[in-house]
Amino acid sequence: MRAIILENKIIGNSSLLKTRRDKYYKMRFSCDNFSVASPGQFVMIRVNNSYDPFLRRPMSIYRIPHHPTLKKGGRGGFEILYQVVGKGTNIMSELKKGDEIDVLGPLGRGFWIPEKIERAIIVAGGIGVAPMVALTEEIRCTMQDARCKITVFIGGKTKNDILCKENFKKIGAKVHIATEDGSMGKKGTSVDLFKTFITDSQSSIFNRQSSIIFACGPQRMLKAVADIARDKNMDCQVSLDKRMACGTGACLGCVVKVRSLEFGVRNSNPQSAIRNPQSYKCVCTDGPVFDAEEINL
Amino acid sequence: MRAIILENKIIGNSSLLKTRRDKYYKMRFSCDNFSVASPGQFVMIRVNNSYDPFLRRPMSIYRIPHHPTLKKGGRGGFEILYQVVGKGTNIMSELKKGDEIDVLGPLGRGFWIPEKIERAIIVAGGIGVAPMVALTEEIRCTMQDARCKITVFIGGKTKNDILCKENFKKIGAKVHIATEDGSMGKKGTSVDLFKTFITDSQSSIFNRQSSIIFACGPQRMLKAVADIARDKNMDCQVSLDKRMACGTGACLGCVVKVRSLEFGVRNSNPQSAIRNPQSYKCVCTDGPVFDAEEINL
Amino acid sequence: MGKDIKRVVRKDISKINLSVNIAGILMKNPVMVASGTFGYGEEYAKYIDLNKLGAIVVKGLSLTPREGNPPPRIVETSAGMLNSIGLQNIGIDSFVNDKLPFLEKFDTKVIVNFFGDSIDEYCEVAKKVDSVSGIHGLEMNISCPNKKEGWLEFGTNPDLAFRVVNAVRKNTRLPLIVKLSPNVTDITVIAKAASDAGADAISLINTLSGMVIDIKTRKPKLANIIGGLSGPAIKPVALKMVWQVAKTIKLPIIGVGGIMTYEDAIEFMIAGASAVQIGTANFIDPASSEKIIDGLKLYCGQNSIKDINEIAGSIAI
Amino acid sequence: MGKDIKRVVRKDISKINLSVNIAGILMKNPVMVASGTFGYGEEYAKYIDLNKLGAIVVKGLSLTPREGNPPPRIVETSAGMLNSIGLQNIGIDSFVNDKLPFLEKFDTKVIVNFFGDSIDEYCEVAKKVDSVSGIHGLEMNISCPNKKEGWLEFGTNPDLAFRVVNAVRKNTRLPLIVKLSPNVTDITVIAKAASDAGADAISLINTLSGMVIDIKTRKPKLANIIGGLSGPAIKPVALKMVWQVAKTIKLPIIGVGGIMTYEDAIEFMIAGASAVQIGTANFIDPASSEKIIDGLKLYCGQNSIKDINEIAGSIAI
Ligand SMILES: Cc1cc2nc3c(=O)[nH]c(=O)nc-3n(C[C@H](O)[C@H](O)[C@H](O)COP(=O)(O)OP(=O)(O)OC[C@H]3O[C@@H](n4cnc5c(N)ncnc54)[C@H](O)[C@@H]3O)c2cc1C
Ligand SMILES: Cc1cc2nc3c(=O)[nH]c(=O)nc-3n(C[C@H](O)[C@H](O)[C@H](O)COP(=O)(O)OP(=O)(O)OC[C@H]3O[C@@H](n4cnc5c(N)ncnc54)[C@H](O)[C@@H]3O)c2cc1C
Ligand SMILES: Cc1cc2nc3c(=O)[nH]c(=O)nc-3n(C[C@H](O)[C@H](O)[C@H](O)COP(=O)(O)O)c2cc1C
Ligand SMILES: Cc1cc2nc3c(=O)[nH]c(=O)nc-3n(C[C@H](O)[C@H](O)[C@H](O)COP(=O)(O)O)c2cc1C
Ligand code: FES
Ligand code: FES
Repeated sequence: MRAIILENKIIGNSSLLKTRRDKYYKMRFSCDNFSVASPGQFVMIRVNNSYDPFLRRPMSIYRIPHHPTLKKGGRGGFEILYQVVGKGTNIMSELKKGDEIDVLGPLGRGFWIPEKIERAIIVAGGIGVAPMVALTEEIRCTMQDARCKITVFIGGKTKNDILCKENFKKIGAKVHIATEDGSMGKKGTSVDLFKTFITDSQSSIFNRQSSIIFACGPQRMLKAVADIARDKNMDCQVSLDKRMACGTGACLGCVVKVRSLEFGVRNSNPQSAIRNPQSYKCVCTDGPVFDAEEINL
Repeated sequence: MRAIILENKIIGNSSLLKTRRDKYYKMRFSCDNFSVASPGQFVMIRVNNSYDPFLRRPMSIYRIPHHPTLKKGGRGGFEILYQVVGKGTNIMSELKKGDEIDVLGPLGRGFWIPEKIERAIIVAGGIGVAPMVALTEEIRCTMQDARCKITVFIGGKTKNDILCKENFKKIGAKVHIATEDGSMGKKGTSVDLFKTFITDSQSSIFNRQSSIIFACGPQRMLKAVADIARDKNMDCQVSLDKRMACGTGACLGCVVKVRSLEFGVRNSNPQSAIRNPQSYKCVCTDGPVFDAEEINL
Repeated sequence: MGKDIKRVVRKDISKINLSVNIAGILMKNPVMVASGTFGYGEEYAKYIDLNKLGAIVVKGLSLTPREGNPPPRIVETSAGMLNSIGLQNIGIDSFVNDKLPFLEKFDTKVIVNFFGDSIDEYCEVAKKVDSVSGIHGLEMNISCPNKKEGWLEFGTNPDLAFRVVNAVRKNTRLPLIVKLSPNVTDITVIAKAASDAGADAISLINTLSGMVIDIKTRKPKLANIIGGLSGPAIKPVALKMVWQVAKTIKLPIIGVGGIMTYEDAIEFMIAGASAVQIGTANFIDPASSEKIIDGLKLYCGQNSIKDINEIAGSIAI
Repeated sequence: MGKDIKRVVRKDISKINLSVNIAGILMKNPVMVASGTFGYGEEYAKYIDLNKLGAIVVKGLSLTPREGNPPPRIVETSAGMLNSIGLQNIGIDSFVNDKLPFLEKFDTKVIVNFFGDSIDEYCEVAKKVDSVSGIHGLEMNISCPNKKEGWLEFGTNPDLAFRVVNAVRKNTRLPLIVKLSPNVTDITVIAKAASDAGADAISLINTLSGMVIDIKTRKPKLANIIGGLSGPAIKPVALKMVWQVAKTIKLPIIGVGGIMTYEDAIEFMIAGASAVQIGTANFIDPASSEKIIDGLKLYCGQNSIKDINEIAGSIAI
């Protein structure tokens, strides 16, 4: 699918850095037939026509214009948020407004928002915030009546790595921040914040049964969050980040081990539970979002 | 060697074409320590940092600012003229003013201008004009006293493929043009023009002994020109175009067969004759310019 | 390309014969999708009209389901990728019951790629599908180690290759394609063994053995340490092997390895392939195979070729 | 990289030992330039300080000059190139007389890569240089076909490999490196044969066999039809073979194949190489080897490695 770049700009404070590496960018696309996508889904981007880099790069959808009243023949679009970490993202950072690139998507299964949820807890590490803004917007959209409370924990190395703070605030979420060097918010990680929050507030402030945790970030962070969730017997959805080749379930390259059956598949998306009876699931089609109980983190 | 692009623009009429392919571009560089190069020499350009395309692209030096009085620490520079034919040149055509690229050169042995020459005949096909402008300028520079006459024959498919006409005229050369479709000048090739010229004017107009032919273009054209030169017993230098990997004589990839010895090496650059006693010569270091008698076209 | 196509008169193109007959499998064009790169077909049904394909070779199947290797299973390399999927598959029975019905809805040939740990397992799979309707051919992947006889790969030893192909031959009436491993000293020897053993066609190449190391952790980037290299990086190797084998044996050859464009496909056909398989290219562009089919037509039109079969083996040397 | 280097305190870097001893050849660092990609040294003297290199392996030499193959001899491929130079060289005598004096001016090791069409020719070359001062080691290229015994390649047959290496061993006291061809079913078998025959070190890999066709003319793009594939495309294959051989034999291993950056070089060392050779990278950037040497230092500094020899074979599996 051809997508036209409408905007590609540095975000956050990291513009102080000398090299492009580790900078964060926001890229906005206009794209035929791209009007329906759900939070947590992703696209696979072909950064140029060369065979080096060779594979497409998976990128979460950061924002989808919420069902704009598309005129007939009108174009959809979406935004991504990315960090320059290697060859592919470096090339992306050089793209300019008006350039065309090849995008495959939306792909995968995103977050699913259970009915009657009173509180959504969002834990994000680093660039893991990318899919969380769309998720928060979606929760606000669908849960307006329920007055669902949204609490967001963002962690990053330094204050330069804390993204989207304002987006969350605008939506009306309560935002807590932690940085490893203490340059913004608490010194520590988003997991630390989350843990404190859960521990402090467990009996008094909220009802665990009607709460849900959504997490995205490094594998180790996801594991820590999932462990706490299990301990507190709370629902938890995690968005995984695996190397991918096809993004369509064809190559079986992106698999994650399914938790052995005795653990059960509590609250899992029922579809997914039936679809793949094997001991590996594809992150690209069965995920990237999984019930934390479903998989081996 | 890092070179900064000062200009990269379409030249000629080919801008009417829809695709970039087959368009002609001029690229101007600023580059440390690039102040001495001779006509017929070339550079090897690394079009980007990717491994696809992999090899450097050889490009003749089209113009060298003539020994500008460089200030201490000043920068030299040069220009190339190129046709978009494939992957590498296509990427080059997308480069912008201010971009930096990696250039190796000047490389190879260019044309050598014998003393006491009264007439220089230049035959160029297609993009083969590229090194000829610098050559003509050099002849004008070094031969001013001798009032050397310069006659240029340019050929191309259509009028869109006739380049540098004005450059040659400005230098005071007489320019004859041929196109295969007859859209400019005579219908035919530059070889046709050249042949007619030689045949018509052989006894009356000029002295073959004090004339020299310089040719650059497709292999078949060079062979035709060389055959005529041999027939008329005239000196002829040709600039060859071979696939190259290193450009420095290391890989032995760009070789051309040396003519068997009985033909002798008439008027050849003496250096080259000694340097490589084998039956192949490297186009990148022994050439790209050879005495037509030296090699097997 | 769009522009080029227009230069060739449309009605000329429609007259060009693209159909090929590979060992009795009549395909509407010589473009197949390669095993392991197209799932069981449904994964790509949304991106490409399966009816357009010459054939679909499904992910390699074994007698019983296989779990495959632990992740990470893939890593990008220069102009290619390594995979160590480890032949994860749902087993031949699930394929026939759950996946084949979907594929039968399309007007394309279905070829079952399969493998085993022993000659017996190969034969069992072949027997199972011999009379299943909707399966038009078999492709034996002989790059697997023989568990019984010391893990020696079937595909790297001519005797073993002969024995396993011969045994399967006796157990199936379906067209039998044998797919060769490139990790051998002389591929023509293996091709000859397969041919002598009764193969109807040869497909080559499977992936080259390779490895990548993470210099931060000093661990291989694949959990399995070693993986199979595919993509444009291996194209020159595949092309050379196709040419060598085409000179040596009489069977139709299916060229695989790094084909990304129709130009690549034409190279393989000129070298001696009667058909081609598109593998890793599907990941880069799900519409690759369709574009390649269009490109083949274009090439034929521009070169006044009335029948694509004229190209196979037309190398000028 | 420049920036990264600064992060590591300069004086730390200067204490790091980069020198390696490969089969008695004491090199100031493990970075050599590969045969056939660096001419006889003088071709690159203008672009790089030869004194910085661990060793220079010169273009493969034979007893008498060789003309090599007709052109075209090279063609670009995805992330690589094919060459069919055909071992054009000036012959061992001209090398010693005309080229060696230049190389002797530099403080680097000179390794003579050589080959022959017969065991006798290999031995003759070895004998000729055995006592020539200024030559610090020999690298036998055994990827050549044996003219006498039916053009079978020395490097693809363990018996032949053993015989030719053993014969050369008896004719030289110089450190003897044997360079292996990757076009074999099991490289460890050949490596073992070379080791048993008295090799002091093994370098691998030479180029993979490959081919490219021009679809306009239907001719191969190389006059010789087949050529050798080099460059990043083959890196995963080379790395895997280095790892395999390092597990199998005790000799020091020199890794070659697609090394473009210091990260690539480190991968080879982790896999088991004690030194590396930079080949095609020289064409892309004449300063590659120098940059790789700087990068090795950087890596050691950043990872608190005091001696580069600690890295060799440090793979974590
Ligand atoms: C479902 C999903 C969603 C993602 N969403 C985002 C996002 O919104 N923003 C963002 O900045 N990043 C996201 N990532 C990570 C992103 O894909 C990688 O950072 C990116 O591929 C790195 O490419 P590179 O060429 O710059 O790095 P290189 O290191 O040069 O890449 C080499 C290879 O490794 C793969 N790779 C490298 N890092 C990762 C990684 N972390 N995850 C998966 N593959 C990787 C590349 O795709 C490529 O194949 C997501 C990953 C997945 C799987
Ligand atoms: C000494 C010399 C001077 C040259 N000067 C000029 C010049 O001034 N202007 C100009 O437009 N062109 C010039 N050429 C030709 C130019 O190098 C090629 O057009 C260019 O390399 C094509 O690259 P590509 O990636 O666009 O084409 P592709 O076809 O994609 O290139 C594939 C490979 O083939 C090689 N190749 C393709 N065509 C040629 C060719 N004609 N000659 C040599 N190698 C080729 C490329 O370098 C590359 O390695 C010169 C060639 C040589 C040898
Ligand atoms: C992810 C992946 C999985 C594969 N699985 C199989 C398989 O199950 N059976 C098989 O015969 N070949 C398998 N192959 C090999 C391909 O079919 C093909 O032979 C190889 O990738 C070379 O072609 P390519 O470069 O076009 O991909 C697989 C390749 C890839 C990349
Ligand atoms: C143009 C060229 C010429 C070569 N000539 C020789 C040679 O004479 N002897 C030899 O042993 N290897 C030769 N090689 C192989 C290289 O030394 C090296 O083993 C191979 O190219 C793989 O390394 P690379 O990918 O870093 O180039 C040559 C390679 C190239 C590209
Ligand atoms: S990336 Fe191919 S199956 Fe998930
Ligand atoms: S290009 Fe390497 S020797 Fe000429």
